[in-house]
Amino acid sequence: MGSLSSLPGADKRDIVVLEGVTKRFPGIVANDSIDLSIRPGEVHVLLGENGAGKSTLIGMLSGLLQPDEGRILVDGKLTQITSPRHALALGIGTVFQHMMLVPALTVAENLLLGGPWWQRPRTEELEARVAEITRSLGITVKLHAKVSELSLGEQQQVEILRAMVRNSRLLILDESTSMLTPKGIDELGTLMRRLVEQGLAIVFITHKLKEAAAFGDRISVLKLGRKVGEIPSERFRALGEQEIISEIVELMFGKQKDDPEAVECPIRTICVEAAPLLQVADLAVAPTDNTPGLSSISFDIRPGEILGIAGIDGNGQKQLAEALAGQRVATGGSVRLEGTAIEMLSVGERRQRGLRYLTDDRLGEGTVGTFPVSINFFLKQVGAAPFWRNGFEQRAEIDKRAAQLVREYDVRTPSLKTPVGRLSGGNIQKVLLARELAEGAKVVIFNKPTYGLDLANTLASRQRIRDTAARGLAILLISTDLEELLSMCDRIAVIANGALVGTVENVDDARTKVGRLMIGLAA
Amino acid sequence: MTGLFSEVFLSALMFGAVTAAIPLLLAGLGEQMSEKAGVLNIGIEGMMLAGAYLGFVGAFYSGSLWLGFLTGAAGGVVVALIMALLCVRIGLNQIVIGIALTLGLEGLTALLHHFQFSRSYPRLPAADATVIPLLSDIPVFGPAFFKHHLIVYLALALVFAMGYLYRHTQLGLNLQAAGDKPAALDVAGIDVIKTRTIAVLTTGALAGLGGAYLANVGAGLFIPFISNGAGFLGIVLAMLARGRPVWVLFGALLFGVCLSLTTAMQVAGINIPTDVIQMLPFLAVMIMLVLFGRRASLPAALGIPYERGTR
Amino acid sequence: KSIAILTPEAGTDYGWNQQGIDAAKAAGKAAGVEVVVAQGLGYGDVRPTLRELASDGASLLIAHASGYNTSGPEIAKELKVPVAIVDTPSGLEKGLVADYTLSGHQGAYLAGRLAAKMSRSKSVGIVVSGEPPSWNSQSAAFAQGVKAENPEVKITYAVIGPAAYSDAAGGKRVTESVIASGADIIFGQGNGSSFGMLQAVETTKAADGGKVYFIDVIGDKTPIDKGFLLSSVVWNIEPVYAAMIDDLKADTFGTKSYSIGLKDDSVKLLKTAAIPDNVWTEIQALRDEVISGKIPVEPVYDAADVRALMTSVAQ
Amino acid sequence: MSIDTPTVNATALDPTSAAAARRDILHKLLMTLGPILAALVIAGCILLAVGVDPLAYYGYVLEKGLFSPLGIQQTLTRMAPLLFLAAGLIVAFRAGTWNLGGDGQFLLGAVTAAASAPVFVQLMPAWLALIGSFLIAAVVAMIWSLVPALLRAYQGVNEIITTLMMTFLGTSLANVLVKLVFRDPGTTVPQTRTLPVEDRLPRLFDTTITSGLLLGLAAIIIVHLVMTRTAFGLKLRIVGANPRAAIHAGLGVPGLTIAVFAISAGLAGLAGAVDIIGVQGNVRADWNPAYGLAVIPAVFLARMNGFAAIGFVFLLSVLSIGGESAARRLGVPNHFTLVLVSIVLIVLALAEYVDHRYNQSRKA
Ligand SMILES: Nc1ncnc2c1ncn2[C@@H]1O[C@H](COP(=O)(O)OP(=O)(O)OP(=O)(O)O)[C@@H](O)[C@H]1O
Ligand SMILES: Nc1ncnc2c1ncn2[C@@H]1O[C@H](COP(=O)(O)OP(=O)(O)OP(=O)(O)O)[C@@H](O)[C@H]1O
Ligand SMILES: [Mg+2]
Ligand SMILES: [Mg+2]
Repeated sequence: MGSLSSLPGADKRDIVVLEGVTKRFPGIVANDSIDLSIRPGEVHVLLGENGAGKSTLIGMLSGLLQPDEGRILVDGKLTQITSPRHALALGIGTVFQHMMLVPALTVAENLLLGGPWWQRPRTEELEARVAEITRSLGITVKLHAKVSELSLGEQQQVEILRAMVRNSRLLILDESTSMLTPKGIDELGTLMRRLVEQGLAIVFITHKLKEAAAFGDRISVLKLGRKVGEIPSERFRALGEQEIISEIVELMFGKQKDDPEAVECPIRTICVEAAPLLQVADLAVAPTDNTPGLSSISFDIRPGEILGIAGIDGNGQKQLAEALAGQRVATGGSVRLEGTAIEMLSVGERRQRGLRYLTDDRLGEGTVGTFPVSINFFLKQVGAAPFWRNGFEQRAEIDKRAAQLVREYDVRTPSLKTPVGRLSGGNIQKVLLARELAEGAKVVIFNKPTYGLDLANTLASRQRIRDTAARGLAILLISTDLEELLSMCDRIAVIANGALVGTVENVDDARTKVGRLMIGLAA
Repeated sequence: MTGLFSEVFLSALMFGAVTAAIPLLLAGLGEQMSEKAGVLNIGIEGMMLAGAYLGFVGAFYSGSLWLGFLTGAAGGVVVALIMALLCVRIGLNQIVIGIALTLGLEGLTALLHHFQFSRSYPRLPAADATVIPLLSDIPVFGPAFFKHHLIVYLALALVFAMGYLYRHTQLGLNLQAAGDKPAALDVAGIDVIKTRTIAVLTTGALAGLGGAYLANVGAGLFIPFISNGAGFLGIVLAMLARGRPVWVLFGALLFGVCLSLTTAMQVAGINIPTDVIQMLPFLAVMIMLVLFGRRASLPAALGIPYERGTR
Repeated sequence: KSIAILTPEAGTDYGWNQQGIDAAKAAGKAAGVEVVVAQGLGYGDVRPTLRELASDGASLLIAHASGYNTSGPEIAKELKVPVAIVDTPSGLEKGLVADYTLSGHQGAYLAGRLAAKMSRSKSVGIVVSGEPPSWNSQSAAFAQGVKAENPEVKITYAVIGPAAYSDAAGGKRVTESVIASGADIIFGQGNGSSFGMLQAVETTKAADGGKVYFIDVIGDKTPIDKGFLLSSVVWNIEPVYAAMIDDLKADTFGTKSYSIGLKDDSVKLLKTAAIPDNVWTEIQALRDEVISGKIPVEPVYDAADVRALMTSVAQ
Repeated sequence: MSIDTPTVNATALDPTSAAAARRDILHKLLMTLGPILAALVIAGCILLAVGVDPLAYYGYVLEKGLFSPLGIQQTLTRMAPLLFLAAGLIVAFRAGTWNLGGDGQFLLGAVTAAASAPVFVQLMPAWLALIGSFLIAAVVAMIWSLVPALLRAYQGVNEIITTLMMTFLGTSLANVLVKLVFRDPGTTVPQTRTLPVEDRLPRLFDTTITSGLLLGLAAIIIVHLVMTRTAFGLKLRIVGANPRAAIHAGLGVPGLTIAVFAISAGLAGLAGAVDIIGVQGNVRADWNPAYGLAVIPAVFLARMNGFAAIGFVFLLSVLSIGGESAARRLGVPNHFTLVLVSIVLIVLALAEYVDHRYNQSRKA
């Protein structure tokens, strides 16, 4: 490998340079001739819609994938990053979008993974190191808890910690803020700043433009696998937040809009006298080894109303959703739909009565990854007419309707036969949305409906939820994103330790009230 | 009837139980390692047969049992190498290859035996025992447990060595990660394929050793199909043990004891048809399964080949 | 004209299969007919092989396993080819099906007498890998012989274990236990597992520190003996097959059952160097008494009856 | 990126589909025959090593297993129980249930069919008697699978362990039943009463092929259609592919799990029955053809597709019938057939992998 320092565009300061990198998957060009340079002392924000190819790019930097074309320079030298081990040796540490921890091992064991095989794991050394890092980070991690017992948010913290423990020169964070609380996000921002000041390079992927503007030094935007623009650091520093956001929006969507996430305050009138569609009283669920229980949860939702559930991840949100949907056994309390008790009904029966549940675990339970997109639209209707008649599958009907839904919800898929697991997260989410909002819905539970979605999809999904409510459905919206709740809900309840600690009408000072409830103060 | 259950007879029964348990123990420990690392090794019966045959050949021609154990383990490793190549490296279906290997080695070893030994049926001299001083003087138990070939004690030591390995070494962590979430191991910088290969080869070595013990010490000779399903029992033991080597030991001993019990009951003249008595060990395990089997947690990625970067 | 013999295992077992094949070859040679050997067919469905051999022109099919006694007559009727089967005296059919139910019980009786005479510990063992009728009759006769010689001698009876036909290690283990219970002579019946029994006898000392002896059945394991073989109940099936060929020629095939016995030496006790001459003389005298009917030896085929015999002996 | 708008062409069959389909079939044929040829070469080397002419051996395999009228009849007859077993395994494997207990279920089905059929034929018309025996065999096998099924459905106990154990137990139990309960008092040989040849399943036309073959073919085709074309089949496949998704979708997973075991075991029981009622006529003690072990890989190689499975079962039958004959004629022990089958299975698996890889790289 000769010296390539004379290459055009290569800057001595760059740790990593990508030149014309292309990656193809069956039926798709995920990265199309991408050029990118990554420098120490900079947070390089990578933006792009779902499926734009961000994670694929990261995969090549971290040794998981090999580019089909193009080349990667590390410290100015042409380098083939052949394995994750190689990437680590080069000082490239990655926090992946999908959890990369071993659930059966403890946090400490996960952090120790990767040491020389003959050694005893060096627990003491690790503990000291972790103590040092967490102190400067201001977070706490339970080193001896099993990963499977942690909430997704906690797991994400562990992953960030792991990248830090490894002394990386280049830290890559793929949607690492998606599971953090607003406070956590701010802290991560501060941390990134401190790290780049120490000379690290950071690649930061997010869908939230505000984060991009607040934490970044340089922004690259991907679209449909191509890099469509870059805001270099000089320009970045010169612009204000609003200007940056509008510039990004222009790059991403080619349209002008000031702050796309700006709250359009809900101006819906809900008939106060209308009988509640969903009535929950004293719902209780027993805790298990690794999940919190629920105690005396009570609320009503009227037709057309959106009730938000705010709270830090892992406080019983999932248990609540599952107990309502019938997937988890309730130990007490009642659930009424249109006045009739449904707590004794099975998942399928509840669905038939119009209760819908959009899960936050798209791949784990929402879809069957190896099945085609078309079938995944109807997973919850197997056997129902017109897609099945006398138990026999009606392929034409299924494909016709699936094609319609693909178009309607803008699902980006090579074909209806593509296994759904191959789609990017955002597109899988669209499949779920399409499925749950189909005919007959009366009450819909959304669990983190926009987690991992790009801006356009997030906005579209939110609009769909609002439209759904406008059709007179009752909506329960569980989210860790406070902005989202504030922009959508009529009322917001706060959950903590498996109990509702208060409910707030979404009017002017709701933000502070919810915030106070979330940190354990009275509203 | 008191005379029937003399001290000598009782210790012979228990001695027999231990002898019968050792091949199962080795197979079970081996299978456990593969399973931990995420490979369902159905070919273990074939590995045992290869070990039994080559182990016998080695011991017979060299006159040294130790050399026999070595060639037996090597035989197991050779078969495991095929398994590792096909199932770990290029990700072929583990059940297909496992069964194919078992069938193939049943045939191959029977074939070789036919051409080589089927007129002479050579037999090895008795395996010399390492007598553990003091302990072997305990009545009944002494001769049953402390007068075995050295390899038996080594096998027992292996149980604890493996326990230590799984709990207290980096390799132990790696193996568990390879079976539970290989992608996480991969991004931690450890080669999943290599880790699993090592696990499968170790399985081969242990199963081969178990086969060699079965042929050289257990029977003192090789005949076709000598393993008689011991490999499949090893799979069951490994799955029952939930990752803990001592449980493999307990399971293997349970089997050995049940086998000896059937002999004891017959010798005692208890008039139950033998076919019924012979169901005993399997019934015992089935009952254990019904009682304790719940959520026998197997590694999440068991049986799933790993390929980097696929989703 | 040719005859064919079908055996479940290879004819190299110094036992049932080898005796059958060797006898068929010898009888064929004597009668001047070709002999086709189909060995190692297992215990599954042999109809395909029977049909094929018949279509290849065999004029007699010897189905040399009790497992073949359903398919044998069926194919005989289907293809009109004479078939000889075992263990089914009631299955005779003129011109089509002949039966040769072989039992070495007379010889096993003598073996029992021999064992009781020679046991130093006054304790003998019977180890079997399974309980098919032909083995049961020998186990029972052996026990009767022991009891007739010396009612004081203890008999230990053990069946090896699940699917024990190839369980050599099981054979060794069980035999060792039986030796530990005091036996110094083992009467063993088994296929592959009998080599495990032999191995146990060779490597285990009796309670008095002396040799343990082995009594084998059907075949003659002298060529592979290391000095532990006391005797064997040897079967010679050649006269049976010769008679069949004669009957076939005389058109009387399928009209009678064939059997073996001490009388024509088709069952005989093997004389080895381990048997003292005076004992052997006594045994020969007993042989004559059995032949003359002075000592009646009735075959016992049922496993439960065999067991009952053992218990009563043991007490 | 190649797709800007969602391309929805799954339904629109391309116009050249007839030609494409033909090419596809040709390709599949090539990808099956090629590896078999390669496997024969490898196995041939072993034959050469033991001093046997491989060409002569294969000549006999083909002649005696496939091309002689007698051979092909035997081969087709051998297929009947294998087809039922394969059908049962397809259901189980598609539903993600590793039923490795086929042999025990098979034997219990066989024993109960053998015990009941001779009695039934004396009490009722033959066709009714046979149906009755088939039913009993299926039900007994189903009941035998109940323990693993319940343990799996309600306790989450892995079925590989339980079915393996139950198969060990089932084999012993079948023996006990033959020797102690259903034994034919008319003979010293421990076996069940024999069903007279004329009461067995009729043979096809003027051949020795059992009509069990047709039943087997029907079973496997029905299973294939149910699994791929019906709502019930889809439900089973969902449970198999992602049990959590099945719960989320509101499927009654425990019930479906038990149904899978019942169907799979029932078909294994029918396999036993069809072998007894069609061919054997009775069950002897210690009889265990262990068909299950060879059929499992065949079903995997067929990717759990019923039609492909028919092909693989046919191949297995040719090898076992032809191999037995060839081995006898050339003085090789019959065990060589096992080696041959093993090599064929491995090479086929390898070929499939290579093909898959090639396709992928072409599509990318
Ligand atoms: N292993 C794979 N096999 C097939 N297609 C893949 C694979 N990995 C990614 N893709 C496809 O490549 C495209 C880019 O995916 P990628 O995960 O990089 O998107 P992304 O920008 O990270 O999206 P998101 O914001 O949803 O995470 C998607 O269309 C995806 O379906
Ligand atoms: N000799 C060995 N014995 C047992 N386990 C080993 C041995 N060498 C490596 N391993 C294990 O193999 C797996 C892969 O090892 P890894 O790639 O870290 O090995 P390495 O020795 O560092 O290799 P390399 O020299 O190729 O970098 C790990 O689980 C490691 O613990
Ligand atoms: Mg991504
Ligand atoms: Mg995503």
